[in-house]
Amino acid sequence: MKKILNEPFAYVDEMLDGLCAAHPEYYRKLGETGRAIARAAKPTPGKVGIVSGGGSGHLPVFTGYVGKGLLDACAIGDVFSSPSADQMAEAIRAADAGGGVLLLFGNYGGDVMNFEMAAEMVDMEDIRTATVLVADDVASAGPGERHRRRGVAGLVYAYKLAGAKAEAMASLDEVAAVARKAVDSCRSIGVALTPCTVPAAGRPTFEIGAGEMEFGMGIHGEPGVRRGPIRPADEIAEEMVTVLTKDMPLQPGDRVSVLVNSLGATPPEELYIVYRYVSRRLAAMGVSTVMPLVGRYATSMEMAGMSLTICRLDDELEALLKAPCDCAFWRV
Amino acid sequence: MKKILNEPFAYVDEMLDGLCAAHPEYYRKLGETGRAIARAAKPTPGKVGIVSGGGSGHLPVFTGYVGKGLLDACAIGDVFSSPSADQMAEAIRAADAGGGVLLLFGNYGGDVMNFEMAAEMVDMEDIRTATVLVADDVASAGPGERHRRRGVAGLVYAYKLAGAKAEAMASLDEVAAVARKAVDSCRSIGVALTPCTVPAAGRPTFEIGAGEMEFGMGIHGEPGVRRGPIRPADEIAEEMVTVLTKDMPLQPGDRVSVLVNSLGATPPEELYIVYRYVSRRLAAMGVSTVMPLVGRYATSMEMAGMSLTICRLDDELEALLKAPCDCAFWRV
Amino acid sequence: MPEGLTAATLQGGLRLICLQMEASAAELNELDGALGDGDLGITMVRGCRTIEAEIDTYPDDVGMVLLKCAQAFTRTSGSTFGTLLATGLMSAAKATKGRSEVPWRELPDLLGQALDAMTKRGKAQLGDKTVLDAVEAVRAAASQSGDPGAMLQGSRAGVAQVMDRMRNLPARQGRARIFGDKSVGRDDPGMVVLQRIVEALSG
Amino acid sequence: MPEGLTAATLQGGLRLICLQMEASAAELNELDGALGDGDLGITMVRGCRTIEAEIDTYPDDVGMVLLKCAQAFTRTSGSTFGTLLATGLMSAAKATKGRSEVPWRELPDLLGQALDAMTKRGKAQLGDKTVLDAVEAVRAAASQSGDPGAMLQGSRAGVAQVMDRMRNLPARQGRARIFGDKSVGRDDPGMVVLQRIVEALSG
Ligand SMILES: Nc1ncnc2c1ncn2[C@@H]1O[C@H](COP(=O)(O)OP(=O)(O)O)[C@@H](O)[C@H]1O
Ligand SMILES: Nc1ncnc2c1ncn2[C@@H]1O[C@H](COP(=O)(O)OP(=O)(O)O)[C@@H](O)[C@H]1O
Ligand SMILES: [Mg+2]
Ligand SMILES: [Mg+2]
Ligand SMILES: [Mg+2]
Ligand SMILES: [Mg+2]
Repeated sequence: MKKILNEPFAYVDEMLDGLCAAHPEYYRKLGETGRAIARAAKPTPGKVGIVSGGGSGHLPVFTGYVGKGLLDACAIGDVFSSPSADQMAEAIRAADAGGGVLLLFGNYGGDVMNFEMAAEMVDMEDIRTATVLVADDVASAGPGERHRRRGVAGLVYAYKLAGAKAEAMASLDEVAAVARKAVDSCRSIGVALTPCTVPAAGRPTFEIGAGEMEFGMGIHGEPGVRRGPIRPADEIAEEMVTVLTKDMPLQPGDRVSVLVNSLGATPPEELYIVYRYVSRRLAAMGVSTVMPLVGRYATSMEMAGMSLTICRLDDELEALLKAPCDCAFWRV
Repeated sequence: MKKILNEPFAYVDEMLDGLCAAHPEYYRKLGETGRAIARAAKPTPGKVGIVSGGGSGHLPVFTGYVGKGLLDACAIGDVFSSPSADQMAEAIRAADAGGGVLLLFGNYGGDVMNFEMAAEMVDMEDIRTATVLVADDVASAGPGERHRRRGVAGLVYAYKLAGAKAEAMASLDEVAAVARKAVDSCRSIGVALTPCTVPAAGRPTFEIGAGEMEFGMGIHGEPGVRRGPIRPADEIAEEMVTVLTKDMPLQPGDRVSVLVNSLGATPPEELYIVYRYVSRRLAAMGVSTVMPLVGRYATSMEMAGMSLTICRLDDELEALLKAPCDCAFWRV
Repeated sequence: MPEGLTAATLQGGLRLICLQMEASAAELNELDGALGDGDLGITMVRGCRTIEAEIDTYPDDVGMVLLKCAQAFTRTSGSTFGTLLATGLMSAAKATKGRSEVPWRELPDLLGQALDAMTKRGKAQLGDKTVLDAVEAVRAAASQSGDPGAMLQGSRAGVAQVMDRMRNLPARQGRARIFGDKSVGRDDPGMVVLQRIVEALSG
Repeated sequence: MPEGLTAATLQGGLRLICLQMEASAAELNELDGALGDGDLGITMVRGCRTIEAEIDTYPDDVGMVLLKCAQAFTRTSGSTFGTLLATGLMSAAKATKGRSEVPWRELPDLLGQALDAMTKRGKAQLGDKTVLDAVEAVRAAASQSGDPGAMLQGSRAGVAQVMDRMRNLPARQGRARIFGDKSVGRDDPGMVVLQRIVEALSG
């Protein structure tokens, strides 16, 4: 994997410098650590803040989604490493406008620990927080252990839906309830074709044969459910839909949004080929697709592969999904 | 290069099926060939139409940019191959709303020939056309032979600026004049780190060593100006700015927009590292940067590498750049 | 035997060419694959199949038949060769529109006009090692005689000659130009198409 | 010699630990690199350097010194080990806040509370082959005697023992779990940190 960078250890800080320089209308770097980013605009008094965070290397996740109708602030770690509890606390303080702050992030050990610690820190400063973990990757644990699943592209729906709810001046409990509903309604599964390289490590996250793919692999190279020869797009899509709808059965008449997401190198052309199959397949099940998302929404730098997320909608979630949002990477 | 696809020969048609299925609010497939895409909305009577086209494999270029404030219709060829003159003529007919049609596309032999032929075809049907070629790649010919240069990411500015002018109900001559001014104001240079694979060919477009990059290489693998070891991001950025501003000198007080564009696999993290340097470098020259674009605007599937485009602005171009536009890949 | 090219003769020739292109497709793809995108055989087969599918409905008008042939290529191909071929055919179609027979002696002029149109379209020159050089060889041979058999014999020799002469030059046009010196020692694929067409017609 | 742990004794110990971590950084990075992201040495060095930079300004309050140490890690690291260490230190800080001396016999309880906090934070269990098992070994050794020297001797032996016992088990927590069987036969890097700390303190 070839990269355009300077000093590997400066990767994240230089990236954030560039991000904030390119989009000062969206992003504001917070003083102390330089690893917390808030919306450029001051928070609306009383609005519930939404904070996320995690390791770098997943743009637009996490930082990119700071913006109206989405996140209020974000803590950013090194590539694939949790930010520190202090950085999270700083993001939480920036997001607090008196209405409390929802901590909404992916279910990874380090992030969970640090957000817990950060919540304790700001609790002493009388900032109320609620925590919702995104755990949508069906490959990472069985249906009986959903709380152990990793968070992947489902983050995008969680941000969007909770973000829209917060923008409507709902209370912390209400925003957290929508976030929980979003998490309960999302299922994701990925397929990896090539690894990526963490700049500071300088070697690929895993090895895989030239003609192979790994079904269910995690975005940091966590082992998946099966490795085998690369199969045709339609077969991959079919297996993905089957796995997701087995975990979350859909009935005729159901409405869903789907996210066909590239892990990085896989181009949109291929995503559209997959979307074509998925949308027909869902239609054949009597399920209608609303506001599909196709593109690079949650990535692992230059990793090749894609993921499919199905988000089941009810009237409330559909309205929240279609509500406006605005960041440098996504506008509705 | 690993790909998620079905039959390689179905790549483009399946991609277009998916694109139109995912975004029916933006894209409408025209009947006869299935290789011409128009805006979903009927054209405004009297508005000048803008048509582009070229080979597939460059999303969002070309088809993705069909949308309000951008293109009206597009003809799409096989991967890296010109569409046929008939397909172009079909796109031109769809874009015509009585005000004439601007043919705005990159300077590649096949596309030029076929658009010429298409223009002759629709001329017999009394559709007035004007042609502006985008030729922004400084690596592809010297300053004395600008008309021989290839068109690369500068297409994006040409679409945006001419598209905004057309939306303001300007005449064909006026829209063509803005397009020409856009082309005259844009310079691009790219660096390639890895090749990509044309699905039907099944082999990489070129070979390159594990630690090498090629400065000035074209988006289809056309030879560049120099091959050598991969250098730090800042040095690459420095050389790019130097080459571009040598070709189009900038004065203190000048305003530009810049596009830091990924060729596909190169992630936005790296683009922001480069943007960080470019924006500082221009600021040090007394040049101010307006509405920078950082992302995947003109790609070559899974190719790794990036390009830098500088677009010099005057009051008119700046206003047109900031005018609204809306397609599935870009909204202003 | 008629004094010139009739729509019927033309259709007979087209059938022979179509057969030949099916047979030569793999060879042409391979030649073009070495120096380009490998679609030259596909381009020819797609155009020819469209012609074959419609040929029975072609009118008794040389110009209209040529126009239909041109359209068979503009509809099915955006590749350089298809577009140039269509350009040449279109030029000849305009000059012969409404005529059911075209005297053989007009052939060199028709070819010359087609060559001009193709040159204008492709912005290449004679000597650039493209199909243009082969077309010029056919035109030159055709101007040596008023008899179609002799024209074809001369064309065969003329095309072979110009190919020999150019083989060791580098390509200067199209995708092959990118390969630069790799093209030295190789025949230009577009010239090979013309060679196969002449061969097919001369039986 | 005082009857317990004073802020001054603690500072002396911290200086020894900081020195040791500089010396062990490469070893720790390498151990963590084989089964994780290779940042364990970096985590320790960053935290320790922050401590060293501030240590002269630390107040005469055991709890406050421990809190400062905890903050040195929450500020500089988001890695598991840094966060767990901070969690343990924070727990001890709360229990000793405002005191300039803490009797040695309270140490086992403080370590037990720290262990509880770390267990709750990391959701791992004793026996999972993590730093927790080493902390437990230190706690057990400290409860065998009221004398700091004997405590350290016991800890050295106890940590070595538990490491021997766990070496051939697979990792069950953190990134190392992903490597599964590759972790069999290898010491847990987090336990090695505790081993180096005990060694540094026992001189
Ligand atoms: N500019 C040009 N003018 C005339 N002939 C050309 C030109 N470029 C290419 N050719 C001819 O076309 C042939 C290649 O045709 P084709 O495979 O259709 O090109 P491509 O697939 O690259 O568009 C070449 O062998 C050459 O004879
Ligand atoms: N859940 C856990 N509970 C307790 N200790 C853990 C846990 N996960 C990892 N550890 C310890 O942390 C060490 C790794 O720390 P560190 O390198 O900071 O992790 P990472 O970089 O993966 O976040 C392991 O060797 C182990 O001792
Ligand atoms: Mg070709
Ligand atoms: Mg071609
Ligand atoms: Mg580590
Ligand atoms: Mg770490």
